[in-house]
Amino acid sequence: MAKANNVITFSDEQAMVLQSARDFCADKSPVTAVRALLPGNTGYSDDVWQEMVALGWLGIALPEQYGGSGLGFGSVVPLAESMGRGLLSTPFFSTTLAAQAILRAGESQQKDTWLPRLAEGTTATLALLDNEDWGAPDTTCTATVAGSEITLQGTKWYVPDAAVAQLFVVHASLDGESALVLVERAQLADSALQSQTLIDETKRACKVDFSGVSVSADAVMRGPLAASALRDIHLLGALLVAAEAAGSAAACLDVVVDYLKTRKQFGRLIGSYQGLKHPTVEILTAMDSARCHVYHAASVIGDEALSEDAEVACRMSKAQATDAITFAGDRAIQFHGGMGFTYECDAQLYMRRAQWVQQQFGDAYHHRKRLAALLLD
Amino acid sequence: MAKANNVITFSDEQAMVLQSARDFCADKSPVTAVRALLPGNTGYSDDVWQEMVALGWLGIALPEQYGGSGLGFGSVVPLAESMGRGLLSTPFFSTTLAAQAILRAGESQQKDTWLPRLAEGTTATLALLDNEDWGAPDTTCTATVAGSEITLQGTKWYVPDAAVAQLFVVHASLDGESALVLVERAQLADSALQSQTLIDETKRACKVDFSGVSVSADAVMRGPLAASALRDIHLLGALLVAAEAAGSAAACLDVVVDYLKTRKQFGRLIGSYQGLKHPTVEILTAMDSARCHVYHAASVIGDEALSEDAEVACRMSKAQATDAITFAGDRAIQFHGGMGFTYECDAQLYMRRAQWVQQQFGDAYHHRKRLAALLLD
Amino acid sequence: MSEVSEQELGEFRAEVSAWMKDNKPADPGFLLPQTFMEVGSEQVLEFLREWQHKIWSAGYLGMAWPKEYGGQAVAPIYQRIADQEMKRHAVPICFNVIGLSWTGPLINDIGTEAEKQKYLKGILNAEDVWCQGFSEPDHGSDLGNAQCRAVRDGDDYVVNGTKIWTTMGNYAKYMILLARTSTQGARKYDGLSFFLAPMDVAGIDPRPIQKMTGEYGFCETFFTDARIPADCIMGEEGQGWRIAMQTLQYERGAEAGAAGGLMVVRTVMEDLIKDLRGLKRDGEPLLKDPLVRDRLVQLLMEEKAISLGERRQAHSALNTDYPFSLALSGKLRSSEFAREMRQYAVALQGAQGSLYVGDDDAISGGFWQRAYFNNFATTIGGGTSQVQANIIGERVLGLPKD
Amino acid sequence: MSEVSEQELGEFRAEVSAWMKDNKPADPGFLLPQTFMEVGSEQVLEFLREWQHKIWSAGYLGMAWPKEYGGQAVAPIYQRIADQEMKRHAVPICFNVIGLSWTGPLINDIGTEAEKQKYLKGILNAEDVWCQGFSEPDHGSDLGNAQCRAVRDGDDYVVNGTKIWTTMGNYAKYMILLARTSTQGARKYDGLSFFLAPMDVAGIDPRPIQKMTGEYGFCETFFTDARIPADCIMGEEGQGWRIAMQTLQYERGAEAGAAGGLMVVRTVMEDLIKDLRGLKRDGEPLLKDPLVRDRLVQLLMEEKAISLGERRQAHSALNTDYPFSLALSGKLRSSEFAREMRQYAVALQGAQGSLYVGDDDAISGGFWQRAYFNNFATTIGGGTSQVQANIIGERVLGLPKD
Repeated sequence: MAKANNVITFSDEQAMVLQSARDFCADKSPVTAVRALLPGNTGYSDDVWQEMVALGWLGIALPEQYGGSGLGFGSVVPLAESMGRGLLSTPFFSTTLAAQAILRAGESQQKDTWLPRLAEGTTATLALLDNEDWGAPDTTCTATVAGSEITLQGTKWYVPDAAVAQLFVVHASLDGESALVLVERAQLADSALQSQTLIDETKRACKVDFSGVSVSADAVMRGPLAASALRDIHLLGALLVAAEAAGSAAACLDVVVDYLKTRKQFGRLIGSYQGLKHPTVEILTAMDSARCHVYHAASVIGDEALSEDAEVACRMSKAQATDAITFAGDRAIQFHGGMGFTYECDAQLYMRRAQWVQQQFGDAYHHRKRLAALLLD
Repeated sequence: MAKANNVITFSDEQAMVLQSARDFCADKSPVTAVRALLPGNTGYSDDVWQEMVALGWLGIALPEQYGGSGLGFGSVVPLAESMGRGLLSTPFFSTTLAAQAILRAGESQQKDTWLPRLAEGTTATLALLDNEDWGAPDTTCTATVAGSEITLQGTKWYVPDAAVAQLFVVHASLDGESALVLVERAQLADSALQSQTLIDETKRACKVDFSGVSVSADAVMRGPLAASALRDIHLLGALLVAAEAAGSAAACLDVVVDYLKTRKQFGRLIGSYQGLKHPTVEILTAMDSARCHVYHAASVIGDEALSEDAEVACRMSKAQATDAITFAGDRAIQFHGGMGFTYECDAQLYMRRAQWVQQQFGDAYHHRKRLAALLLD
Repeated sequence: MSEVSEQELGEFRAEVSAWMKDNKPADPGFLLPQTFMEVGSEQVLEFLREWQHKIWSAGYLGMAWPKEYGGQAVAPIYQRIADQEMKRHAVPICFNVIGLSWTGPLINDIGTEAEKQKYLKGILNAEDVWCQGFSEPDHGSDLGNAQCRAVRDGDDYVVNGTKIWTTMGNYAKYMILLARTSTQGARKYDGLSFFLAPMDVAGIDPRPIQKMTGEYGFCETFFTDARIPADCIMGEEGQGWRIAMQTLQYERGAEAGAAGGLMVVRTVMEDLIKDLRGLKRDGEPLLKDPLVRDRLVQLLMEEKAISLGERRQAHSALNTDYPFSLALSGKLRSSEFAREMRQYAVALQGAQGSLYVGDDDAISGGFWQRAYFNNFATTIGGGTSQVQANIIGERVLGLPKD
Repeated sequence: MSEVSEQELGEFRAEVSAWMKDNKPADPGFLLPQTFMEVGSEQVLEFLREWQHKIWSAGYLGMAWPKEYGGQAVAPIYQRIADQEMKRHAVPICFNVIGLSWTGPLINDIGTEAEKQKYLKGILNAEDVWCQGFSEPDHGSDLGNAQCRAVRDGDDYVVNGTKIWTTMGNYAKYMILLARTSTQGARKYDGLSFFLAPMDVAGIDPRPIQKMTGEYGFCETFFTDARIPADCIMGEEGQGWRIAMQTLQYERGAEAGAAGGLMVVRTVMEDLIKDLRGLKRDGEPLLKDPLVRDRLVQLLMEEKAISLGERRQAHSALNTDYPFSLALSGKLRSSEFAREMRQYAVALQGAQGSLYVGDDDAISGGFWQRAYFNNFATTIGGGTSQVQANIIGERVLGLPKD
């Protein structure tokens, strides 16, 4: 049994970050802007991206020596929540997580080379999955040493923002152990990237074939640090998705509430019916729970390898946020009646977001299964 | 995958049995009569029992050669549903199941000896459990052969109606295989029976210590027939509890509906609130499902060893009926508000029935686990 | 019609089965619709038109309808067998549903000889696509309150207003239209009339609505001084409500007068389980996971309970408490079951569940994702699940009205 | 009061902890109540009276109250620490809750000197049991509509009417009574007055109500021409509603003015998991079963979320969307969580779950069975969960009223 270490700490500095992030996302990502980006190739506005870089958000979790502001990873959480609220998708999450991988697993030279560039807005991403299974015990992607070169073999699926990433952090098996290999975009043929059609139209991903790509030895991170970083990245990724989802669930709730307050049927505002009112309260409480877990997780994560408490917090965040948004998205469609069934109605944006959220970094059950081992054994 | 063999057959004869059972239970077991029996030792009226015997109900599933009416076990189901509806508890289920055990596992001599007596109202019961686990892979109760005698060792828990049973069919391990041993009440010291306090106050059970009881070899049923009968008894028991529970759930629904139609709060009949109306509809549909499964099971059970279709049907019946009545009982208390919290309110009778039902012959999950093996592998 | 022997029926079933096996179309390379509400492109329309024509030509559609209007005048049981075989062979749907299941039987029942001659055969052979103009944007669940106006002017009615959820409105040749010919009358229902309206007159503008799936299928149809010939009215002025209600009764299949044909692609647990068989969770087969198994069993139980409910309705002795319970709860239960099942079907796919229709790697082409999204048409359309629960609470259980 | 150092507090905590360890009563051989609403026998009452007296004598109850009335006039943080240690050591409850948490703080705040002298110490040392007379049989959730009449007659008020859910009414020396002294007035609230009423006058008949658990604890209290001295009124005639509402504010612990003490036996997942550890399912440890594990984790998550909600309320920046959401949903969430958890606790016990309080083999003496049943007091009392959901929907989300 984990001890009930139920802290939520939130500094004035974090409150300022949160407020400015909310304002920024509300300003830059109204739903009209979100919809305008849906058909595009990259799915985001480079102008907005550059503004985010200028605000220092890409370095917020990086130490000052790498051009970051050293506020710690917990400070990314309010950003993620705000982006989720505004359905603002950019390579922020991919790049932030790739930077964490390098920060946690890299040699000094790797960190010196890459972290300042990532803090300045060079885009990066993680290539983790070989198939649909987030719980797969190992990777089928291999890295083979030949002289001073290391050659990759294998295809990664669902690589987020791959089409615009300048750097790929690739999980591969090297001599039977997990390694993280740094591959630059220039090392990949255009044909190596195959765009995928995602259920959440604000998101982008590719299948990427790394077969035959060779890198020098200093592009590899391996050993216990890499294994530990790989575990942490999965947890931090789950937390960011959870924070983003909590924001999206809150926005979805607003959309539902607005409709229930204005739509009449049979002569009454439909929000007065308990059949709609009570489930809407359930959306609220599920979303509240998700945010509680997320803020708690943000409070117990440090720069070092994640503690067991932090692992519990990240997993609970993802499990709860998944349940909250899948319920919210589903009810949002239903409660909009015929309108909810149209592409024009914003409910579908959250519904699709929900379907995407639940699959990222493992679904709710994936995390609960691991929580059981942490809490019951 | 089981084929979708979704039959429900129901003969005119069965319809007559159902109607007369409903009338009988409504007449003999109004809630005042139920409550009057709660504090008693046996929990039932011997007069009513004798009337049931006179109606031939104890022989309804027994072949005519044993004094039964040969209608088959399926015809017990409408009786069980009616008894559940009236919360009419008697040793009917125990005796009926004990008779099935002998019918399915017994030698001719055992059947000739016992079945006519059971059809005439001699009470009997099954002693199955050694502990709380309905899924236990074997029994710790042993039967040891010494000369022409067989001696039992072990205590059985939760033996229904044990205080009044004249015959016990005891599941014991004999030479490493399952056997059913017939023990008469006279062979037990009074001190061997220890009354248990059940959550459903209409029910009665004892812990029974069979240690040291010796019976002659002709009181033992063993071999493949006994093993098959033991399996069938567990399934038939589950089905009877399910049928009884479906009836209790229907009665519980009536109690809820009556209250929602007459109680006012804040100037409105409370049944007009969707917050109560919609869950009450869920009670209805859950109860309807349970009854559908139960009637289907009654339609596919024969006198021979149960088919896989019959096994699926019995397990679905118990799983569904458990869910229906636990939900109905819980909501019945809640929807009665303060009144529901009193012993005087009938809601508690169903609530307690629900808690008892879910544990008999394995809970819902116990059966779903076994259904998975039947349906998915 | 005389009694049909079991043997004849068995032979007929074998014949249909063989035909379906031989004639089931090859995968056209695009995802076919699960219901007629998803016919959103010319390509799909033409494919399905050809298929329906083929089935009709083979004699497996409208079998119980009179011969002179394209039918075969045989007992409805034949059509039911043909429908079962279409389902079993998982062939494409017969898409002209408003014609086959609603308009056709209505005209057969109460239409004039002229109407029968004019419309019935075109419904069966798929030449004339029909759409429905009942719902309006501002009062979706409140049909009696329809506001679309039809004002008599010489030999025409001049129609102004808007209808919504007009499936295939943009492809249809005719519409069954419920419009208000009078604002007088004691009850709002009394001013409604029913038209068999041509869609090719000036002033009718069906605009396709994009669905949440990204696809098309429905229209919002605008009427601006559209002149519908007066002889397109069915029955008399003011009988519209009664005729509309009658129309809604035919859906239940050939026994109720519908032409038959497969209306909905089957979406059953058996197929879902097949689709999941290759997937893994934690490196092990997904179908070996205890939680997944438990949930699938719960869904199988509910699927079976719904199916058993239909059988149980045949025994009145088993339905004495709440005699209309099973009949009135069927729509709520089957649509909500489908929602849960389809939602879970997506959830179970792991990362593959984040792919969508159009991605080559999506399981069954994204069938389950689209099935989940489209299922809201059934939990919303024809009275939302919330309204259905009210109906059951009030009409079956006798609870007080809202 | 001056600032208290962390060190002082730490030392105090160690001291209380040691005292609780040394003085925690041995198992009395009967099941102790989980809340004061379950004090249903003299035996239990006397046991708890002695225990509360002992805690007070040791200086761990009413610590923030003035010294002259039995308190110690220290900072409320001391009491909070004492309460935490009582919980941690799982000692019996301080049963005189209506006195400790409601009446006492009320008298401290707005009582006269005479009232303070007369009542406060007896509340703390458990000599004077208090009960509450607010609810009435016919309008449980609608307090402002109270109909129990109190008519001035000389030096008395003559009281007629019925109160219900008067916990320990049959053992109480005093009742806080909300009664109607006037049927005039613009609002129904304006005719209510608040009394500190003696229970030993003629015409007051508290009849124990048997609960669904089979136990006692509540009464229905009948007033028949009961003469309550006029000086028992609190404040002025007509101020009853305001004072009753003020009374309901104190429950939240020592910081809000309550005397403190453990009010409820802790019923937490950690204890449940301990109780389940010996059980088996299919011959294997129950806690190794994947479904059981998954559900327990869900409950642990919800338990933690509720607890985290209290922490989150301290950061206003984290509560900007719906500022009152966490505060107003607390009762609904914790009571419904407890219901689910306790119901599951019984379900998990296998055949043992069919045993009940009084059976030696029942797990923890039937603790979870009784806990589940008694939990309905929290999902019904103080506004049912359905009413709570309305309050949240309307006051937090701004949805229209019913």
